[in-house]
Amino acid sequence: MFGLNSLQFSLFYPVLIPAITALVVLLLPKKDFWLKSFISLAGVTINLILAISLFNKEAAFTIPWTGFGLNFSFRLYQFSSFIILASAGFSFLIALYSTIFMKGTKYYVKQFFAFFLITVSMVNGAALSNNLLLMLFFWEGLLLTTFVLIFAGSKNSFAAATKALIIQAVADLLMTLGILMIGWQAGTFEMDQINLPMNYWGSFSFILVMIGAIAKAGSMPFHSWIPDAAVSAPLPFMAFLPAALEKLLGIYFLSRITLNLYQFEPGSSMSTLMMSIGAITILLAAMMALIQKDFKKLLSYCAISQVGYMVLGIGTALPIGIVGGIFHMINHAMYKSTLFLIGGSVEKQVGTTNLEVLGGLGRKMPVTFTCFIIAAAAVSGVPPLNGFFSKELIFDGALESGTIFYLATLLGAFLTAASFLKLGHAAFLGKPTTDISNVKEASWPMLIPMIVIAGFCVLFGVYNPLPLQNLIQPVLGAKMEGHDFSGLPHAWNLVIISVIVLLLALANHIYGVKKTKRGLGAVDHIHYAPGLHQMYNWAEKRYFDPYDISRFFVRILSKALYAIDRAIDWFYDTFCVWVATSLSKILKKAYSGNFSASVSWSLIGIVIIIVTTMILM
Amino acid sequence: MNNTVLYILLGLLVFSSLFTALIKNTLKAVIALAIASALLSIIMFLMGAPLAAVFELSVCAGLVTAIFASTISLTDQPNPEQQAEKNKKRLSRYIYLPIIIIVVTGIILITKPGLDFTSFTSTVAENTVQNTIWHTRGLDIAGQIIVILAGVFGIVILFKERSKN
Amino acid sequence: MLTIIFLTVVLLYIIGFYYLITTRNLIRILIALEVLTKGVTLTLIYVGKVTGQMATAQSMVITLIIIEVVILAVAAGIIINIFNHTDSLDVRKIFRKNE
Amino acid sequence: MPTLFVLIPFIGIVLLNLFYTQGVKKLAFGTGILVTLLQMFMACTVIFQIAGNVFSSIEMDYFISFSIDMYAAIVLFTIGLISFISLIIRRHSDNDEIFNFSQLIFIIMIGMNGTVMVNDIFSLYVFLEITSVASFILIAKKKVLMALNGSFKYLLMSSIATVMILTSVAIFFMTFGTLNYNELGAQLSGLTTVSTQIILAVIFLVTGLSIKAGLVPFHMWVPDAYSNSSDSVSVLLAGIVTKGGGVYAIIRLLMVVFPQIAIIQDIFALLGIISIVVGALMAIGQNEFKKMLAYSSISQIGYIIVGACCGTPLGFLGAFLHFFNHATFKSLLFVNSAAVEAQTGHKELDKLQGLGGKMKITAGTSAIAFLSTAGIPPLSGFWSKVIIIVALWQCGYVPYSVIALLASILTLSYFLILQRKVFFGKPTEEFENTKEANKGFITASMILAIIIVLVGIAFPFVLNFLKIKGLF
Repeated sequence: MFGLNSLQFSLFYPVLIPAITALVVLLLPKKDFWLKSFISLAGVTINLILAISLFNKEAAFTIPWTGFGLNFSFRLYQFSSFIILASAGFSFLIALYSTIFMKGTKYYVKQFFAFFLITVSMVNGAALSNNLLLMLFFWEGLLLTTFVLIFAGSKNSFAAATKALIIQAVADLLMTLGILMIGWQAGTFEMDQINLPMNYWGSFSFILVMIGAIAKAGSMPFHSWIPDAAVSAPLPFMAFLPAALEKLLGIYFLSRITLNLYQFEPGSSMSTLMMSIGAITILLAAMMALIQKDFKKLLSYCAISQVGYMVLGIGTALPIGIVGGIFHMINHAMYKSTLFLIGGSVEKQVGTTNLEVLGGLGRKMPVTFTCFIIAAAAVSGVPPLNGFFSKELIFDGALESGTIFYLATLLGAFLTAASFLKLGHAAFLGKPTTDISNVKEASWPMLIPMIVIAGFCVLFGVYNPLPLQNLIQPVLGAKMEGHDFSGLPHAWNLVIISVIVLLLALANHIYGVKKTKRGLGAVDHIHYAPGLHQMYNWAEKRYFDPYDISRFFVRILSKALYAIDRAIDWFYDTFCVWVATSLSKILKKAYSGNFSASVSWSLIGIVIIIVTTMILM
Repeated sequence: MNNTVLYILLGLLVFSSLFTALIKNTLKAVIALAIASALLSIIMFLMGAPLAAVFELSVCAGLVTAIFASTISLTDQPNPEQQAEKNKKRLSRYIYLPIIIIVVTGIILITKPGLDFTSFTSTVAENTVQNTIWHTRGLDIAGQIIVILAGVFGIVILFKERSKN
Repeated sequence: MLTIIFLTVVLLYIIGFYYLITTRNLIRILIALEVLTKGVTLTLIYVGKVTGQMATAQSMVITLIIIEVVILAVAAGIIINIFNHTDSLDVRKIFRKNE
Repeated sequence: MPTLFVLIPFIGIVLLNLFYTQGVKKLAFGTGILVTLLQMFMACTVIFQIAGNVFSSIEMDYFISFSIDMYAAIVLFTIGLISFISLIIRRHSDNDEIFNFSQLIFIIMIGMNGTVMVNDIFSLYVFLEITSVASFILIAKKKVLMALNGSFKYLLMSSIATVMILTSVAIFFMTFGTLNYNELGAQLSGLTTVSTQIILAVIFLVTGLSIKAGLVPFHMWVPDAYSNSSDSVSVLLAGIVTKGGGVYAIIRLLMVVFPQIAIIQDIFALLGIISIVVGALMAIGQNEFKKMLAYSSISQIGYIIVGACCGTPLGFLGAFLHFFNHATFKSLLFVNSAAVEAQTGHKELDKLQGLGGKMKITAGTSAIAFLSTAGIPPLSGFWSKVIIIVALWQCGYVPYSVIALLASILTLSYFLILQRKVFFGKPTEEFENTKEANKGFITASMILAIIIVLVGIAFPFVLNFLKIKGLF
């Protein structure tokens, strides 16, 4: 069909099958929960099988569509097949988890599953498309699904959903502009034909496109919707989109633009810009994560700070940094979704995620606790888990690019470790404030995804050549010549420094616990440190949230514009209508309807036509 | 000589047309129209179009007059008093017509506007009327058949259901 | 010759249109249309004469006459139907009754 | 092939009259459907057969020359489609009259097809008259006073048009000795200076056709004729009769006979713009469903004329696409108005309210149609309007293109008024028991709505196809 062979045609399946399943789910009656979840599960399973079968294959085709550079062109190659496989794996596990989690909740189940599947379809489409405009279509589709999925949480989540929509829409608008500029500069929208120099206009479009990519990944300053969504959206959503799939897609596109679309050199101003964004994101988000008193919010701030590592790693433009960034992306997706899933089971079993209340769950939920330990250790960068290796690579790249970035990453690692020690201590050890005697271990369909992903965390750490040599290093292509970053870290002195940082974090934790006698208070001495305290207060009051700042300004602006708006409104509503109706009345009078009037009108018309023609001649 | 007769006939044509407008009685107006038709058919004959002249005479002077007459007889006239009152107003509306006619006549006679002609006497003269009608303009004949068909339907539809009311 | 024919045709048109606009009797409207048709017929015949293509002109005139008669018949039917509604041939009655 | 388009309806008439019995209704309906379907099929065949440039056409010499080019084939298809829709509606609303009705439809089809394919100005007049006579009868057939009034007014205006057209025929014949389109076009393009008498002839001709097309200021008969005739007839009239008769002939003449005379294009572009604006303004003030649609038709016909007046291939393309689109969506709106009137018994917008919940299909399809009329993407009307506006911009009528763009806001506004009054809100007590319209209306409106949506969505492919065929 369309002159494609079967492999080329099979590229449509990852986009079509989830979408069709979603339609089926939407058409199902409201009550039947199990059928819906079963069908969704079947959809993602097929998607997973497809992704495995497509893995490491090469195929590409282009169907001309309209004449404006928008072609229907898909390209499957090493990187995109890897993204599709990862997203398929995550969506399968999270769908499995959701079947239990969503049962009997107040959430809109049907919409959740349907848009879950559409999201999978959109991510696959965006990863496969080789045309920037086509990709933009899928990219914007994700905007919609994000909105609906947050909205599926409860009726109160409308504000959070709108916030997410607006922030991402602004970023996407900038990205659209950037893509149009790329098309103008390169004369094509086909990704594999673009290789732009980083000149004046090139830098400009690069910044615009980069904003789109890092906003999708959730970097600062486009992050502020994630903590809000964490509170109101269903937890599987958090594990699914902000923790896993959006990171995958955002970082995928970021690597594409840095690796393929632009001639992105180390040491260039763009590289410094990206690294600065990364460093600031790491530090600020980690600082915010440190003081959170809610399981989900802490995780979401931590997720933002980890994005900083990826952006910084890719921003170095050095092979080691890029490999580290991409490796960190997949690692982060794994442990952060595990953590969100753990948060979900805690919420499901205990009924709350407030750390002030929680405690001592370690004994009640041993499997969950074990998974938490693995994931938290991975996120903190404890050897020999996967997070350790990817962070080491980024540290290495950062040190090569500038000492200040290295210091920022180290400080970030310290803060991350400290906040997770606090989180683990508060939630799973210590004494609870509520009655947890009836709390049981979560059921197996919820545990399996956690265990599987945690297992992968260990596997990717202990045997890191598997992901590095098979998945990530081929992506860089020619840049990788002569390098191999798999196996043990090469720079032992950096490892020693990281370990010292981790030990410092532990020491800090012990000091804090001793001082306040409880796990949650472990970082209070930082929280209430002079100077920082005021800053934290302001941050909690959202003085630093770009969304709220702009909302404030927009409100002033809107008041100022109100008067003008009224005038314009009057112009349209009253004046234009008045003109139109009165003209209409005049015309109606001129047309009296009887025969002689119509004949005379036509004759007058003819005479006028003849006279004007004669004059014009 | 020939031209003089033609001019007189043309003058009569205009006058009888004017009469159709000015005359009070509708039936008389129809008769004036029939006279105009007859004059036109003579003019056509003099100009060398005998076939069309016959059509003009039989159809326009005959059939059309019959249609008008039957229409008038089917629609009763309003009573004569009203008619007379109307006619007084009626004439006043037509008072401008002769003036316009005189002015236009004057203008045209003075300016004598010229027109371009293309003469084909040598090439096409051989064609007889029958040949032309049936061959070069055969489509029009087909059109006529269908128009007549439509007219038949029209008369059937418009007159037939009158009895129902 | 040309001037006279031109004059006649123009006068016929003027009479026809003036008549058409001023009259309020439905049948007289039709008569006015007939007057206009006379003008057209005369034009076509004269054109046929001066260009020497009298055959074509004659066939056109015949077609014209037939079509006019059919239109006239249909118009007469409509007028009779209107008369059935308003009991009058006055144009203004149609609109007055409608209001 | 071209003769078949005229011959098949004629055979239909003969057949019907040969087998005339009292129970002839089914036969009449069946023959009508068959003939219209055949016409659509043949038009499709022609569309796919024709290759090469715009002016390549299938011609035949016997009898007299008929010719079909790509555009003519599109128009023929439209004629078949709208006649088909009209027959379906008639079948379900007023089945008693179906015998005479289908015969008259055949006559109209003969007239229209002839007008479309004809190659000679006088024959154009003959076929126009065939269409007109049949239309007079169809309008007057309802025998309501206002219908008779509309019919008579149409007749009157049409006779004036006859005088105009024949005068110009005489002048052309006198000047060039021929009436054939191509020969006239060749002779006209050979002229160095265009004399006054030719300009006069052209103006008379196009003005006569404008009367048939209902352009402002010759539009007086349009609202009366459209709004007072019975449902199926108004669909037919709005869909094709005015356009197939007047508008198509104007475009064809502008395209083939006098593309060189720029002043005519200027004048008629101005006329078209006036029609657009005046039609839209008049539509705002109407309180009757069908009258509003009638004025909207005037405005949309203005778009077609303006597009054709550009004289560029893009302009003609836009004009013909709008021709087809307008036929579909305006017919759909007339079908909807008829459905509303049949179900509630009201014509006036003020008396209607909240029918959206009661007549879902009617409301939905009319929303599609009006969005398409106002040119909202991705419906079909959007594309043709865009092409027309772009063509206007390209050929230098920049202010016209701006006005055309602004007028679509007017279009949107009057249709919003209509929708709000008729379909939105809560139904009053009077309409509590209103039901959906009958099968005929629903089938017709669904068919048309599907066509509108499909053409809109598949438009890039349509354009591509036409591009391959070399239309622009």
